[in-house]
Amino acid sequence: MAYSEKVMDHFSNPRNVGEIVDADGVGEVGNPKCGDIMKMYIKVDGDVITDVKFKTFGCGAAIATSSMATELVKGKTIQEALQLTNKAVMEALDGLPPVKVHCSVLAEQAIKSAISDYYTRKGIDPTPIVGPIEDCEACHLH
Amino acid sequence: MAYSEKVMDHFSNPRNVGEIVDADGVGEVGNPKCGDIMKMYIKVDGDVITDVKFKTFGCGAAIATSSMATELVKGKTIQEALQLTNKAVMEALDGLPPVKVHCSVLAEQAIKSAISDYYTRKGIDPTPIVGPIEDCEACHLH
Amino acid sequence: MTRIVYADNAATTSTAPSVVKAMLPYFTELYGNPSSLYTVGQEAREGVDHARQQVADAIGALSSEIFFTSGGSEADNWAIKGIAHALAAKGKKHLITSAFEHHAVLHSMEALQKEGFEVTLLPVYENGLVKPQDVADAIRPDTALVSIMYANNEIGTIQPIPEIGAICREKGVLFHTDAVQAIGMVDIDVKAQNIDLLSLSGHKFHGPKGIGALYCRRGLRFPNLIDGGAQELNRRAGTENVPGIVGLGAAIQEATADIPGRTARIQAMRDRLIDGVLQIPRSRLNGDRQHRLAGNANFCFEGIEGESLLLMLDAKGIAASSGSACTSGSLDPSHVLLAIGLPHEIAHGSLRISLSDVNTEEDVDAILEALPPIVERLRAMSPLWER
Amino acid sequence: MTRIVYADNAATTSTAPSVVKAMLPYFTELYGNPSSLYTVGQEAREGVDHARQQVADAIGALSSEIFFTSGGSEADNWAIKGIAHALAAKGKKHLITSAFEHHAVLHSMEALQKEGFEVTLLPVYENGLVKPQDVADAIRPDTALVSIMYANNEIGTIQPIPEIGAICREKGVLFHTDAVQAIGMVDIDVKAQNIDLLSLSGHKFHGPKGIGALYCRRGLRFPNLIDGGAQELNRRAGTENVPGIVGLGAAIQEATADIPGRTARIQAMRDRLIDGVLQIPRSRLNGDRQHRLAGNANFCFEGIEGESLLLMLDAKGIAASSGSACTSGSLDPSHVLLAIGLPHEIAHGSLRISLSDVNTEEDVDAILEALPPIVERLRAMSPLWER
Ligand SMILES: Cc1ncc(COP(=O)(O)O)c(C=O)c1O
Ligand SMILES: Cc1ncc(COP(=O)(O)O)c(C=O)c1O
Ligand code: FES
Ligand code: FES
Repeated sequence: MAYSEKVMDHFSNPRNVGEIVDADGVGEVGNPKCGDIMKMYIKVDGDVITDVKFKTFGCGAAIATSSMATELVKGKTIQEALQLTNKAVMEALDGLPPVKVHCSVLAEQAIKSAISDYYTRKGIDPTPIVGPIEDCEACHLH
Repeated sequence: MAYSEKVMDHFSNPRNVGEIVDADGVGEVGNPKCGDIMKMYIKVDGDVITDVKFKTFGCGAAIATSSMATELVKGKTIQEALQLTNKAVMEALDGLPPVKVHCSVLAEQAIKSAISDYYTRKGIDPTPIVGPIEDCEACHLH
Repeated sequence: MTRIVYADNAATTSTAPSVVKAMLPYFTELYGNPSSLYTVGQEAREGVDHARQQVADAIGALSSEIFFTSGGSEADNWAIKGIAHALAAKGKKHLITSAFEHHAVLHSMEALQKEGFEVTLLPVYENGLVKPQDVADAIRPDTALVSIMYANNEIGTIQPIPEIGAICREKGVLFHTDAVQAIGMVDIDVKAQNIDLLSLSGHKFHGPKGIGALYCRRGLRFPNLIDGGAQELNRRAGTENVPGIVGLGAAIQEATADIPGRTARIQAMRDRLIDGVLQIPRSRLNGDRQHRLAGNANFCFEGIEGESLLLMLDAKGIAASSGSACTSGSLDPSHVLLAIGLPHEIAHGSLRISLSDVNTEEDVDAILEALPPIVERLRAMSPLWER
Repeated sequence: MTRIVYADNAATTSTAPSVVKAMLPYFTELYGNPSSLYTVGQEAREGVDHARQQVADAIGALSSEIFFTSGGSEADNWAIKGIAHALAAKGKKHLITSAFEHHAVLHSMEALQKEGFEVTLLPVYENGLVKPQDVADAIRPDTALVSIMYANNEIGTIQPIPEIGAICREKGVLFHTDAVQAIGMVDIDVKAQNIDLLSLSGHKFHGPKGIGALYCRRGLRFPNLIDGGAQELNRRAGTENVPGIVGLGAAIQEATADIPGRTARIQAMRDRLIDGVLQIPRSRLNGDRQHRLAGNANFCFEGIEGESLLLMLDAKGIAASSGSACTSGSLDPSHVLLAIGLPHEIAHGSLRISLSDVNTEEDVDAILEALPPIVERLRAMSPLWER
């Protein structure tokens, strides 16, 4: 297993944990069968993500990637946030063990899912902007 | 493996090693393919075995059983010597490891073979007196 | 430095200092090959013979019925694949086991399934116990082997082995039990309990890792798993792991010298632990409370995933586990918890605490102090909690 | 007390004190299960990973190509049976090996023969060497595997492995070598020498007993011998023998750090020994004098049986062997000596002296002093001598 120090830091002291009661967008990905669920809340001002919070049920990597992903999109524009890849999350965490890559995928999807919800609430079809949110591959192996 | 002290004693200091140049009977059993050959020489006075010597090519047990067998028949009558069983040789040596039982059989047969030769030389058919000398069973397994 | 509380003795145990002491001469002084004739080899042979007797005595077997292996997994593989292959020739190609066996048993069974054997997986019910009647009902004329573990490694439930043994003997079917978790915790007598084959592993009772044994009733013949030299009466090749074997012997003797005394002390700590942990709201104990190993406690906490819990406990110096050690790193939920009927999201979130002789009341205190705030913290982060 | 001269290093070696020192912490401090997440488990994991790299470096492999086993026999069985079963599905049911392999190889082959595989046993000739051309000639379209040992354990002859490897690669046939005797004595580079699978065992180079490894070229897939937990990348189940693995790593690093230097010292002693012993009338050296392991000397003395010789040497404090350790106690003559064409009565009477780093010139002196009178004494007792 052996998580990097960065992962352990974000796991032990996760940033942005919690809910945003008056969120502009909420996304949830994963499912309890797989043992990982991430829920992301965003607050948007103009096209800037001014606040983001998460709640995660999952392993150390799931919590750490949630935390890192929220850090990476906070204060960014929606367009910038949509560029966030799971690879970027992993790199920011100094890597993840191979069996835990799917957790970073979940984190990327959770952000996208919250942005989707934001567009949907505004009456805009999110699909052309956000793209399809596919299930994590590992998830399908079960 | 683990030989008894008696075996090691008779192996390290074998009794009656050698040849009797003017022997009254000489017997040889075993074969080089099996890795064991025993040759016994007896000197007979009346019906008493007054001297006995052996030469053995073989393992520690082969040498020790040869030595013990010669001790057990020396000074005995031929009739007594013919009663000697491999079990008696083994018991006198405080036992042998299972894979080495055949060596005691060889020793019994070597004595019988020398007595046979003694009768043959005297023009007496040994078979009714000594019985058949069969090859050691283990020998046939090869 | 934080004091370490090692509470994962079902995964592996520390090697007892007395065991290490018994082993040490066999590395640098009595290092001979036990198959060698000369003195330094025969000294090693004596160490091996003595250990074989110690293992035999611990389970009521003859020393000639004990064959050393590299551990519990090898013993399980050898027994199951060996018997299956031996009896297939007689048209017996049906095997019976339970749904919550160790993977060494289950995956051996699966390998045999691929070869054309038929395997019946018995249910284990919510209490984590196999029903002897189910075994009786599953046995067919073509059944080669029944393999039921003595005690489960995750939830610690002790199976009705004597009853199952009696049924198998009566029906003339061979009976194997994986007793890896049971040694030193339960009274085992292979003769009285009609056990034909039994697997054990040194590192579960303060012996060394990488050494175990298969008990195999006299007269039972089946193919070797490891062919080669004439070691172990021609049945398990390979230069003997002499220090390991000597350590296994010393450890099993210590572990089984006074089982009632040993388990009473461990169980008292364990019971206090269970009572304390169950104060946490929406927590549950998995597996029957009575028929369980003295050191085992296995919990679920609603809304919480196992790995996070372990990492946070580790940060407090507490070593415990979720599922079994050899599947951590896998994404699958515990097959044991699924077998006793727990839903997936709960089967992902168990905590196994397993105590042994080396644990103390302070360890229990430390766990009872650390655990509730961690559960609370993780629940506060969990989208599954209170919704 | 007589000083002990241990001259049976091909049977097993003493564990180096430095190796024991490397192992010790893993019994009582870093005793965690390497599959566990928590600190004490991860420390054990690091020990295992480090050792895996040490083994890989010693033979030019990647660490992901090294799988720990319980020794050389398990590695041989796994490689041979595994490849055979994997390729049988593709219709490849022919195996090639030599007549003088270790029993772990030969008996694995025999087990496969019983299952319907066809085995070609190559001759080894009087010099104890396999001819590469014989390998080339024996390969058929349905050949699954060639298994030729790197160096023979009785007569120490080093086989032309790079040539055989090149032939197998060219013909597209997998190549396994049992390198148990060769590690630390010969330069091994699995890539340059086109070796697909290689077995090794710790206790032959001052590592611990009961631990070994199989090198298995990347991408090669075949069934497990021991199924169960997810250890060793899911390919060899069982809680890792952590102290053993760490010891194996430390020992292989020491043994291979300076092979030319190590073997030069051993070989100088060995050559003096050979020259001295061959002064005995009607004695012979078995196996090629040039292509042989630095520490190996194997003699025959006409008219003399092996066990008696060993026992008398033991009485003088000298530990040596006749045939291989794992067949002593058997009545059979050495299959190796028969394979190089010696008659039965001579194949019963060999003496193997095998030296290692721990031996000294005094050891050689002691052997050269003790041996001639013992040979004389036994010959005086032998009915086969001078007739
Ligand atoms: C050439 C060879 N192969 C295999 C083995 C078997 O190794 P182990 O005894 O570690 O199983 C040995 C030694 O015993 C050997 O010399
Ligand atoms: C019930 C059970 N069976 C088998 C095993 C396998 O034993 P080992 O790891 O010694 O191979 C274990 C533990 O790992 C176990 O708990
Ligand atoms: S989210 Fe289920 S495994 Fe990736
Ligand atoms: S004499 Fe040949 S084995 Fe008995």
